[in-house]
Amino acid sequence: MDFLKDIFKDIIDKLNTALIVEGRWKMLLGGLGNTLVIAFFALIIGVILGIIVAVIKVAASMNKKSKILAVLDFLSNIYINLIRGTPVVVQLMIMYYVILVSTTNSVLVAIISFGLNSGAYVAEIMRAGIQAVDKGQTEAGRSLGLSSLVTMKEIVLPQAIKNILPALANEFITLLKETSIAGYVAISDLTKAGDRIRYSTYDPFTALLIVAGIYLVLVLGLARLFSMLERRLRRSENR
Amino acid sequence: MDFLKDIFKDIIDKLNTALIVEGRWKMLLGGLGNTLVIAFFALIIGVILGIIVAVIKVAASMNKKSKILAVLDFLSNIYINLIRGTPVVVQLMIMYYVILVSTTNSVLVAIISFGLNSGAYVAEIMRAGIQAVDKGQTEAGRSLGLSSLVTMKEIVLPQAIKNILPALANEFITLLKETSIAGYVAISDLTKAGDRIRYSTYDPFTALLIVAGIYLVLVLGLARLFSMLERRLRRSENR
Amino acid sequence: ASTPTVDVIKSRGKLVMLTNAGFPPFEYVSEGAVCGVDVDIAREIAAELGVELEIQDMDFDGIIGAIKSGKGDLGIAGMSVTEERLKNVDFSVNYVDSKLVILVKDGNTEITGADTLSGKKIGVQSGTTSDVIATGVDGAEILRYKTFLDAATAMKSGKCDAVVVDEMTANEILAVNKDIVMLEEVLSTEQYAICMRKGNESLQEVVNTVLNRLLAEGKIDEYIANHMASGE
Amino acid sequence: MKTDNITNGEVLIKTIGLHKSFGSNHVLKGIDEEILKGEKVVIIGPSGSGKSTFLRSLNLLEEPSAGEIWFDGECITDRKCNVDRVRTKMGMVFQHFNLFPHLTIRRNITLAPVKLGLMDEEAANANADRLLIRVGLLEKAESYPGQLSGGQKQRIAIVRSLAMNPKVMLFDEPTSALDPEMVGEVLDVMKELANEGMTMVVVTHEMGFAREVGTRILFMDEGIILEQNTPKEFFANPRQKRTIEFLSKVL
Amino acid sequence: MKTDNITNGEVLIKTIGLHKSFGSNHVLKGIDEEILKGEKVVIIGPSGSGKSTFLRSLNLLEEPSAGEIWFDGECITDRKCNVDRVRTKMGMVFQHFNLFPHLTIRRNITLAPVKLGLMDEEAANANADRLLIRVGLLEKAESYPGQLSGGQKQRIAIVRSLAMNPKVMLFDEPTSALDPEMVGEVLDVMKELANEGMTMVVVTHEMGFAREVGTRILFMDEGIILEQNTPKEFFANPRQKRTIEFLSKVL
Ligand SMILES: Nc1ncnc2c1ncn2[C@@H]1O[C@H](COP(=O)(O)OP(=O)(O)OP(=O)(O)O)[C@@H](O)[C@H]1O
Ligand SMILES: Nc1ncnc2c1ncn2[C@@H]1O[C@H](COP(=O)(O)OP(=O)(O)OP(=O)(O)O)[C@@H](O)[C@H]1O
Ligand SMILES: [Mg+2]
Ligand SMILES: [Mg+2]
Repeated sequence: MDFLKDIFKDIIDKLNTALIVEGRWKMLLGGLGNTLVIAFFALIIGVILGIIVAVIKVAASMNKKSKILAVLDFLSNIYINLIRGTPVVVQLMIMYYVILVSTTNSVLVAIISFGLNSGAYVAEIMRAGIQAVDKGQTEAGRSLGLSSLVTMKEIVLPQAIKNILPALANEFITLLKETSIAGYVAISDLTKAGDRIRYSTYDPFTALLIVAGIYLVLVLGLARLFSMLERRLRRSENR
Repeated sequence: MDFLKDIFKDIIDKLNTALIVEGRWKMLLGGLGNTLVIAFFALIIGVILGIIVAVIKVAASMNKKSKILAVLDFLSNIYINLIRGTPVVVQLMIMYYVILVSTTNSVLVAIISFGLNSGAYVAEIMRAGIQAVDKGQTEAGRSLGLSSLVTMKEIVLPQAIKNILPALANEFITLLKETSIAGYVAISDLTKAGDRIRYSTYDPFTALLIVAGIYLVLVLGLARLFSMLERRLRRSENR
Repeated sequence: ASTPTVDVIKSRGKLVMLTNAGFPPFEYVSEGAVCGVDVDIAREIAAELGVELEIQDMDFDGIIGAIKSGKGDLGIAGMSVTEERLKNVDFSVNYVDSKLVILVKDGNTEITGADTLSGKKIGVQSGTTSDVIATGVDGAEILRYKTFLDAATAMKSGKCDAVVVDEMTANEILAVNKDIVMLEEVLSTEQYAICMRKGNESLQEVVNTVLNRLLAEGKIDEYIANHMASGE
Repeated sequence: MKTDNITNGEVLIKTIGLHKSFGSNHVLKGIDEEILKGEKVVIIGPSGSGKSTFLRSLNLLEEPSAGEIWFDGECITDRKCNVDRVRTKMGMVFQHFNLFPHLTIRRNITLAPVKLGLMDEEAANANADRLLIRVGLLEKAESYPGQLSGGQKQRIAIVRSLAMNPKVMLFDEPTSALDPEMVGEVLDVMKELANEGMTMVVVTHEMGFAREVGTRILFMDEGIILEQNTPKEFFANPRQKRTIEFLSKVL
Repeated sequence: MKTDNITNGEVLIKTIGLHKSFGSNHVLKGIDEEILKGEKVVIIGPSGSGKSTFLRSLNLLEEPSAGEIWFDGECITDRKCNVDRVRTKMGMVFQHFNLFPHLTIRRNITLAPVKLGLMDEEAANANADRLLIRVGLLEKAESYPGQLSGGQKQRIAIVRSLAMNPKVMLFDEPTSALDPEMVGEVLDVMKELANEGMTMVVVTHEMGFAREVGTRILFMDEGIILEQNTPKEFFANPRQKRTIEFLSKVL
């Protein structure tokens, strides 16, 4: 019993040092806020960019004669390859030290960098979503005399977007975890806050486990929330 | 013309400083070596772990009565959730400062950490691969009197593994990029080598672009190689 | 980015300080905020300019790059003046004298001084003068951490054999880690100064004025004493 | 009644030297064919012989590799021809219905007329109601395709095409994806349509329908029209060896 | 010939109060049925009536929710019964063939006998050759399933089951996934099998086959066997309203 009491006291002590002393929990809270802000706005940029790129790519593959589409498709490919071909941490540093060199708002740099990164992945998700819509849908639309643009907008995209909602939810969770490297460039995100607690307590165990725990609750909680929403959406579809 | 010459000279100068002076290219080479070693061995750990976990999960879902399988399935779920619920950089730090605290070989720590991380993702890939094999295959096997184990081994797994080879190739590429955060725990990988060039030349532009270029060539080269191999494999299947 | 001259800073209303908050007593985190000797100095400079102080906490090895590109006005991070750095940024007058020392685990009999480091694993903070000095040790393996505190933590569990670090930070580490000892030998002596973008003379003048005043008033020693005390 | 419809004699569709290749796969090998107004042409033939490809070429869902297609006096394979406009006059019914799952039945029917500006919302709705009544599915107007049986879906697909007032209806195995008990209800709608004088081109395996409704049978084999005749003659006296072989298998 | 096979009178399969639910969907609602050695039982009925579920219950691919199944004098729904052993004696042929795509035809046939230790590799190969000759596909022995036509695949699937020397063969719509021209070749193999005296239970929409080969027709509707009779009687004098309705649609 005494043995257990000791362990218990030790844990309380460590938690107290890591969280309460010097109001360290405030750092965590601030870091968490930055993490969420970056992931959320990056997702928005990513989705907008992703849909644009996906539509360009699908349009270009259907209409091989248009020169403008060919050029846009070429640029899209460069963008996708650059993003998917390099680690996100390298992208972040390039954005911070080279491209957005005169921007002093680091959080903004992170949002743009992660948003650009996400866009390339969302584009592929969206493209797969468009291509997963049965070819018969396009054929039915076209054989009714609808143009390819109207068919895309009225028939294909609505089905594609509904199909990829789960993948987008997943992308948000991925982003949330990926922003953990924002500390590389002067951003006080959740991971960085954990680092600071680690530095000032010399107790990596407690600090790291608290941070991991917060991410875990966040990620699993969001995953559950999203899958609940998805189920409700599917049920309300009444078909 | 002089203008162009100046730019050209400037570029040569910068490259010279970043690569040749003080034999800095050797750092990059060493870093690249570590990056490849970590990604490669992590993939091996990940694939082995992933297949084991996937088979446990599929077996448990088919045989709901076995207690042992239920326990193994429960443990598998904890493992998968812990890994997927936390950022890889946090996992790496926990592995370095907490779990494998007495291991002095940092590269080994990274291999184990990234391998454990990869295992959770490979498990999901593998599980999807198993489930993508038509249920009729299992039914045909079982209705011939084969046990579920023999059916899995002789009929389902061979088809599943062949199907997920492209996904495994992709996982290797993902790992390659993900190891770019190994510098967090004092490992001299490719990104860290770039960092050292960056802060010893005070020229972020050149250093970062060289590193990004190396990753790009590596990733796109491997992607092309893998898709070539895949095509050849498919053709040699003569069916 | 345009050079952050005094006029620019004044019109913007804030002074951006770049630092790495893992270097007590000069900069560390307390009560959720970055504080330390360097922060106190920066406050004085900001007061002199009549602007607010904003602190950005980043990896030490990125500070000079960020100053060069205008991400911040002043790099105040217990930064030693070296010839390499002088080629890329301007420095203020020196405000602290420092020494590089060696930390080892209590009971380590193999490492007794600089000449015994060969073939050992040396932990340093990435991009510091410790990094430069350790890299010069023949046959040693250098582990470059994000902060000295990471290096010390790693040494405690045996991941490296020695840590090369500034003396005052070493003392802070010793204060909370009973199983670490400092060797007597001094590897080098250096001076800390504040870095800023090249050619930013107006800012350099203000910084120097403040530093000289603080030095004359003995304020800097006072700051150091304060923060050493609070570290315990 | 049948004879009424074909005595018209006016050519509605005409193909001249129609070829189609997919890569190195030469699927249509020169088809010269005329389809008159009011005809009910039934196309049969073994799997892979090019029946679907021929049908889909007629409304340019497949772009011919060579040859010309004329529709209603216009060369629709001409570059300058507006394909979208031509297609509004050619209804197409697919084996797998291809209803739009995210839209109600009503919207499935009215989408094209409204988006193309042929009718306003109100007129399109009235027209949809009229057609739905005709196939006995008015009460499904606000349902989604997922709530219908296969036979109901296919009847809606026919209605969707009819809503455009087409001059010809193309059917590609309209009953092959249906459970046997639902085949009848779809064939009934098609028969009614035939009796009303609609020009129809039907790819099907339903020999009963071919015999009863068709005015002409085309037998396709390996990318050409190997043999054609009136249903009566065709089934009684097939001339080609391949035709006889095929009929012996399916009858 | 037919009569030869059914005068035997020995019960091979017997179901007692067989029920099956999928969640809240009550699919089989109490089926009591005896199948004698040598019988060729043909099961027909509307889509969703439970034909497949009944057939799949017989070899326990679906676990019954209630009731008993006896096979060859053994209660196979008993917990202690070794299902794998029982299944070796019941061949099953699926609508979609379910050949193993990664194995050669020969290996498809020999895998189970060899893995189960019923024959050595050599004997299994000889047996496979004999069966392949019988269905005229010996030259495909080293091919992969992907290189075969649908009709060929289904014939191989039958051979694969026969290689186990089963006492009964279960067929679930064996020709529904085939192009019409390939239906014949599969039915021919099944007829031959029937003539040799094999006990067969066949779910099919092929009324011709039912009439010609079946010794008894079961009509399933909504989870029960609504009506049964000899083919002659069944098609000539259906008694139930539902049966008449169904037959009017499919004949
Ligand atoms: N989009 C396509 N790309 C490549 N090949 C195609 C395409 N569509 C059809 N083919 C090929 O063209 C040939 C004829 O196909 P088609 O669908 O016209 O035959 P069919 O007579 O309609 O057969 P079925 O009765 O099976 O529908 C086949 O060999 C087919 O593989
Ligand atoms: N694995 C399953 N899970 C849930 N429901 C099922 C499953 N298999 C069949 N059902 C349901 O059981 C009912 C009967 O299905 P079954 O396949 O036995 O019908 P069937 O008579 O064979 O029809 P068909 O002619 O279409 O093959 C259907 O309502 C079907 O949806
Ligand atoms: Mg076709
Ligand atoms: Mg069935």
